[in-house]
Amino acid sequence: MEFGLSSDQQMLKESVDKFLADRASLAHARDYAANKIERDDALRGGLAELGVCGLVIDEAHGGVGLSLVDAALVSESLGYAIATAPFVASSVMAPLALMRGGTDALRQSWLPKVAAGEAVIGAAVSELAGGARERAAVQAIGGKLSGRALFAFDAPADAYLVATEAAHLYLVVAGAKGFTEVPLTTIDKTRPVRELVFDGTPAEYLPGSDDGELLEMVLDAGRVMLAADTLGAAQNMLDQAVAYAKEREQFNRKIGSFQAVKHLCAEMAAGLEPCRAMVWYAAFALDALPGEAHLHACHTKAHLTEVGKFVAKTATEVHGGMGFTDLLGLHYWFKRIGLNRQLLGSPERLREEAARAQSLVA
Amino acid sequence: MEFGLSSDQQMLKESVDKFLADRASLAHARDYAANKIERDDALRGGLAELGVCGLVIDEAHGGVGLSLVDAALVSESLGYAIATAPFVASSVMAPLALMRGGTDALRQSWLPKVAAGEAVIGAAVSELAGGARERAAVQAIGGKLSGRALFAFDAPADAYLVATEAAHLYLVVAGAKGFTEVPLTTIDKTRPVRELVFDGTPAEYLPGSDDGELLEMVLDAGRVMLAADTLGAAQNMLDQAVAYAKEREQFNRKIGSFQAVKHLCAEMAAGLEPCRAMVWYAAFALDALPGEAHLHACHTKAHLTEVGKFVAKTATEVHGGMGFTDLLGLHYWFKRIGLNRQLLGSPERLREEAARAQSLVA
Amino acid sequence: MDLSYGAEYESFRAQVRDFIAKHKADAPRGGGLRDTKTLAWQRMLIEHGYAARTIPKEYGGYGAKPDILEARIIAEEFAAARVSPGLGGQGISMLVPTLLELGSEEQKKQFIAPTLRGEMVWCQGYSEPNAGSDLASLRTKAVLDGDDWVVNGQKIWTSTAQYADWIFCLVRTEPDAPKHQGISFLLFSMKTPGIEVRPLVTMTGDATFNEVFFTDVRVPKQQIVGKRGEGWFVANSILRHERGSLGDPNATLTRFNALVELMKQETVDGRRLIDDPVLRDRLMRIQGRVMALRANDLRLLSARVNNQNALLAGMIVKLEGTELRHDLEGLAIDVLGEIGTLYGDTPYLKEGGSWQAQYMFFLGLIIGGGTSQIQKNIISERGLGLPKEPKFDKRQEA
Amino acid sequence: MDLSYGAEYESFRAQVRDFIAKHKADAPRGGGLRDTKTLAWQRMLIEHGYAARTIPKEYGGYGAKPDILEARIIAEEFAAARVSPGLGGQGISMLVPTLLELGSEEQKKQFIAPTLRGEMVWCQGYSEPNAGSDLASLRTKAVLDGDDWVVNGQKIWTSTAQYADWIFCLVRTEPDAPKHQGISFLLFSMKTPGIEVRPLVTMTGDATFNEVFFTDVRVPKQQIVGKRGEGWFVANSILRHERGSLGDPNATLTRFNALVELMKQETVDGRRLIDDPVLRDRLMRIQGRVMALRANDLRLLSARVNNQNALLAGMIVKLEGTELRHDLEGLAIDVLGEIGTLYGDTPYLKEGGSWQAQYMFFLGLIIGGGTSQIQKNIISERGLGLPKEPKFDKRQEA
Repeated sequence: MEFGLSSDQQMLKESVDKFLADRASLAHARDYAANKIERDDALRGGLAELGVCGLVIDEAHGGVGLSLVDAALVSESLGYAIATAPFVASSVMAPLALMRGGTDALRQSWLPKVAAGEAVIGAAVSELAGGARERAAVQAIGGKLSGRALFAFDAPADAYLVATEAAHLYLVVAGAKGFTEVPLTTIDKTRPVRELVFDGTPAEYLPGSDDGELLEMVLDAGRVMLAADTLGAAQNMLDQAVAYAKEREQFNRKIGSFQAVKHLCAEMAAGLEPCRAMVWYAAFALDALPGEAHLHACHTKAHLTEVGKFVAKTATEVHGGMGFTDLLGLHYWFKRIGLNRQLLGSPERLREEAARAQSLVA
Repeated sequence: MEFGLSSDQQMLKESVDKFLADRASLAHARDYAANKIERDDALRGGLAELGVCGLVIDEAHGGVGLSLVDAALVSESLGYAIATAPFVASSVMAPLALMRGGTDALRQSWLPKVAAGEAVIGAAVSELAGGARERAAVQAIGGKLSGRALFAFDAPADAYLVATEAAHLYLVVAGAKGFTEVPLTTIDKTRPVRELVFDGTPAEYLPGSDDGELLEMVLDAGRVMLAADTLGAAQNMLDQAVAYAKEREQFNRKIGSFQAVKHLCAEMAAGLEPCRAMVWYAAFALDALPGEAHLHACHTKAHLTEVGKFVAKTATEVHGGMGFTDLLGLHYWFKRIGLNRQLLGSPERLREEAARAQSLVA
Repeated sequence: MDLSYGAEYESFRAQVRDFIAKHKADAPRGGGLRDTKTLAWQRMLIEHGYAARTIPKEYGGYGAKPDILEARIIAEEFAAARVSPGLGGQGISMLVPTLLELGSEEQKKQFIAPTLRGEMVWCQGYSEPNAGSDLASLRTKAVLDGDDWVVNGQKIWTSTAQYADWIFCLVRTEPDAPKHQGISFLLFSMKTPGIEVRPLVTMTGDATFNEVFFTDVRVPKQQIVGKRGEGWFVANSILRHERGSLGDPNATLTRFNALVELMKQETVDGRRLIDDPVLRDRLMRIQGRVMALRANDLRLLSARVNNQNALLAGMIVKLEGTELRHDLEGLAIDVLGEIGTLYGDTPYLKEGGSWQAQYMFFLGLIIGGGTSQIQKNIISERGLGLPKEPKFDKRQEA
Repeated sequence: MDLSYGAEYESFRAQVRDFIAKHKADAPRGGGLRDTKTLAWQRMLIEHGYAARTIPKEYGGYGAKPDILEARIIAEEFAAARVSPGLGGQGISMLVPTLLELGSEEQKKQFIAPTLRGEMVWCQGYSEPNAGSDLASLRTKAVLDGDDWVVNGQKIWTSTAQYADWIFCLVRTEPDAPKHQGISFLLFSMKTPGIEVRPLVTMTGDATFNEVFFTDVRVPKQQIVGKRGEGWFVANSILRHERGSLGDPNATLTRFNALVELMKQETVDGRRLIDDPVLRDRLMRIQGRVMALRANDLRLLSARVNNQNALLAGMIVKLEGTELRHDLEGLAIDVLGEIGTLYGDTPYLKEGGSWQAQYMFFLGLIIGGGTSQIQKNIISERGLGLPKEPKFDKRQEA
């Protein structure tokens, strides 16, 4: 019986955290946000060396073959560091889709490159995960895609995993015929998203996505990874708030000695701490408890989203006016949590999905 | 321009408050709760002398002919004092129904008695206001009623205003043929409720209730009165919490000097204070702004219900363990707010009704 | 991650199941603390190691090595079979561990075995009307007079005082010492002259608790645990024990499942409550919180088994767990509408009024055992390392 | 209850409408503070009594008696017609009332008229990086050197500093006095040598605010309002003025109506957002809160008109109003889903990204002008009469 991190997992997390502390500073995120870096090859390269890019990819395809719990730990670290590197789509969702539903040819041509940090695969699945906005939809006719997909993330990418209206998955290569990418600017400048426009675009079908189950699994994995990202980002905001409260003085006292500030910090910790185990469980369920996986993925993303929103606001408040400025950069975490909230399904939608998974919706 | 209490209204409120402070003590409520008093004729008699029982009844029928704003002020006072006297149904809903939709004969036989405190009229309208539970429903066939109505309040009464499935209103006299009353015990021992069972029971039809509008108006008036009752009860709990926080010492300090306690009190006040004006506005709208009345009644009841719940819990917490005991009797107010929450429509239902009133429901 | 208990433990689980299947007819169903059947069942449980499992044999226990998973399996299996897991109460859960740690050999010999067997029932005399969150400011005093302590004062929140044979009680013995250092921990019989027990009715309408009044109660001076003035330290060694259990997410899950059933069965205007999207969303929000605390509980169990640190995860259980349970019960009331307000012996009442009773009781638990405000102080100071509020002397305040 | 303003006021309203209809072509639409059109419009408004209405004529105002309903009518009509109501800013709204109350006759003559006409633009130098909620602990110091104050230090949150001609500024002049008594209120030109203005970017991405640095800035010694050491008192007479306007429920209503329209127009999976019962319930909750604060606002207006006391009703506006507005903007983001995260110049952006901008800006307002925590202190102490926290000296803390 072990529901906690193994020593290998501890080591993995520490090495990733250490790397990110060195290489993914706030200053780095600022440069990235200011478009001084177009695509963060250096950071991704370093992560690839640590095995992060191919974390869940099997060893036969150049990966490390670790579990989704390990992936969740890494995702948490990336959120903590507001890292400007692709992960959720490129290193989890797309590899899972290819490993479980792709062709041998697809796997061999993409997975080793992803694992090596030489290629990035984005995900364009928003319409299936959170509902279609702005009449976006993608159809496949005779193996060619037409239509639009919004909020493809882990962009810019070398290829995109695309979900069609029929819940089938395709892989589209950047630069393919009739394929246009339109950058979308969101609050979160650490992770670019794009609109993809298809006009008779050639695409590779993932035959394992035939029955919709693969899509659900891939979406659920993405949700748990985003939940972990929010966990990390929120933990960082809490840590910053606590550190600030220990330093900052007002009225001749450290503000952390005021009950009001103490209680805000305690409420954040009390909300956030169970989220850690919840993310572990949901990630573990994806690997080992298929009957529970979907329910836990939906609830974990929804719950983390709500707690994350509370922490983002409260940690900002604890910082007073400084929290509202760009000086400390706290808002980078605030906005990362804000984007995570909406990606792959809003909390309301995921709770409804959780109810449906339990046959509670007529 | 005057959106506040006139000096007449101030005087009315003060005289009712003073009377209730003398005659409707907590000890009195305890006796009533322990069934030491079956029907509180003495308290009602005193209120009748003050004009409370006939407050909105026109002078031609022995009443005072005041507005629903005045009635809301009185309802607030009754809630503040957890008074064990009928009011919302007997002195507001039923008189409004009779004045606006009854026959002359009905008005003459009932209104003067109600105004004099000699008769009480309950209301059995829950199925139309909050939805039918336990398959309760009342049908009228050939002027006779059959079926069941739950949660008739201002019981025990000499007559009941009954709403049928068709949204028509009838008056049924206690003791009529085929009419049975079954006491229902709720958390709130200050205001008895009953189930009414009809079996071919003779009843007087209120012809003005033909089109359902009268019922809506009567329900809205009841909702605003219950909101006012919650306002009063919550205000009392806040007052008690503040007084306790000024007296009680822990850790060598008045607990009211701890920021945590101060902020709980401030949050209660901040939530509750705007409710006062909201209740005034909703009551005023019932009299003077028919186009807005329904919307405001629904929202006011829903909003007061939510704020009331918060105050009830928080004021109890400020009292620590004492709040949980029967010693201070704080729970009488807690439970009064609890019953108000569910009567004449839950907050969710009333918000949906508010949306419908604005054509926001497809 | 490995959620299985492993083959060895599963064989232990099979033993427990086997025992239950064979003996469940002997288990009491309800009934008083003193019933012959209850006491016999308790003895049988101890004998087989399903109660008092880790208490040394010499003191009347079973003498097994502490094993968290075995304890969990026993609890799970008795709960699943709905068979009484034996006696609980403050004597067994709080006093016995204290005596084992801090009692004299004589005290261990005298008190532990009869307590375990249910022959000696205890109540706890800690809280006082003026010492709630600030327990250390208690005023009940004991003065040495010859060979006796003479106790005067009042306790409150004393559950089972009306049935108890004995009380373990905090009293102030050194009035001039700083407040935490002037307290002693006494044991005495509830039959001692000068003790009056009055039931304390709460908002639920029940008298689960009592007030206990002491007037010149004489206690032999050796009936003290630890030294004079060490009572605060003795008591705290137990309190640390108590807090974790309030807000247990497994009990909350049971209630959650009952709420789901309720919403499937009950209707309004002929429509099932579960079919209302707004109420369903509230239900699902609660479920997310239950799942988070269940996972947290699993983490705590694992941390204990593997001797890992999960400090914050443990500290937040009471705060989050009691609030969640209160909210859950409140949702049940809300979905029932007016039916949710029914209470006591009345038509249409659902599940004996337990939704209202638990709604109120858990408000009591939010307050009791350290209010949410006190919990937040503890989390922020011990969990997050924020500075304490500066202390005041009362004299400075004026 | 009487919500009408009465015949006399309605005729005043007709005059205002008439003026607007006749002159609206002259009103500036956007444009800078210094535009000829802006300044001409300001002069015309003062001349007709629609700006600087109650300021005495001798100081360049219109000289009318204060009348709350007239003021409200002017505000309502200019807002309804979407016509500029003239210049605002901290000079007109904060400094002018202060000078009228506490300035010397020379100061009134020198500063008020050009400020009203928009010829002299002011910024406010109060907050400092280390003096936020605890404003009185400010450190910017001014030392008398001959006939000048020499100012050194730093201010923050100085809006319009980049445009301002002058600053009104709190500085510490008596370093040895208790902290509230060592502050003075100075006026000086922003063109004085030694002043550096740096834009302060906030989380919204805009630089609405600035930091201002003073290095040996020389200020003639008569440019002080009130006496040396009275600056805290002078500043507080203004701050009381400022707080009420944050969280104005009428502006919130406008945003609410826009949100309803948004939910009617936007769709997900082809279904209108307003048709989602859970989102609709959230919308209606917000509406209930808007209605409560609107009624509260009406009560405050009436209380001012009729000279009645509505202390608490006024104190809670900032706290409740800014939280409500933040929640409202947050709901708009949520109903839009991923579209709600768009920001800046990008496809599919709704209403210029104002939902996100306002969501963040109102988080800033929850913090600014006294955080919610400070507001709660004020409400509990001044509104409810709870005791203040005991004060500490820093020396005692160790």
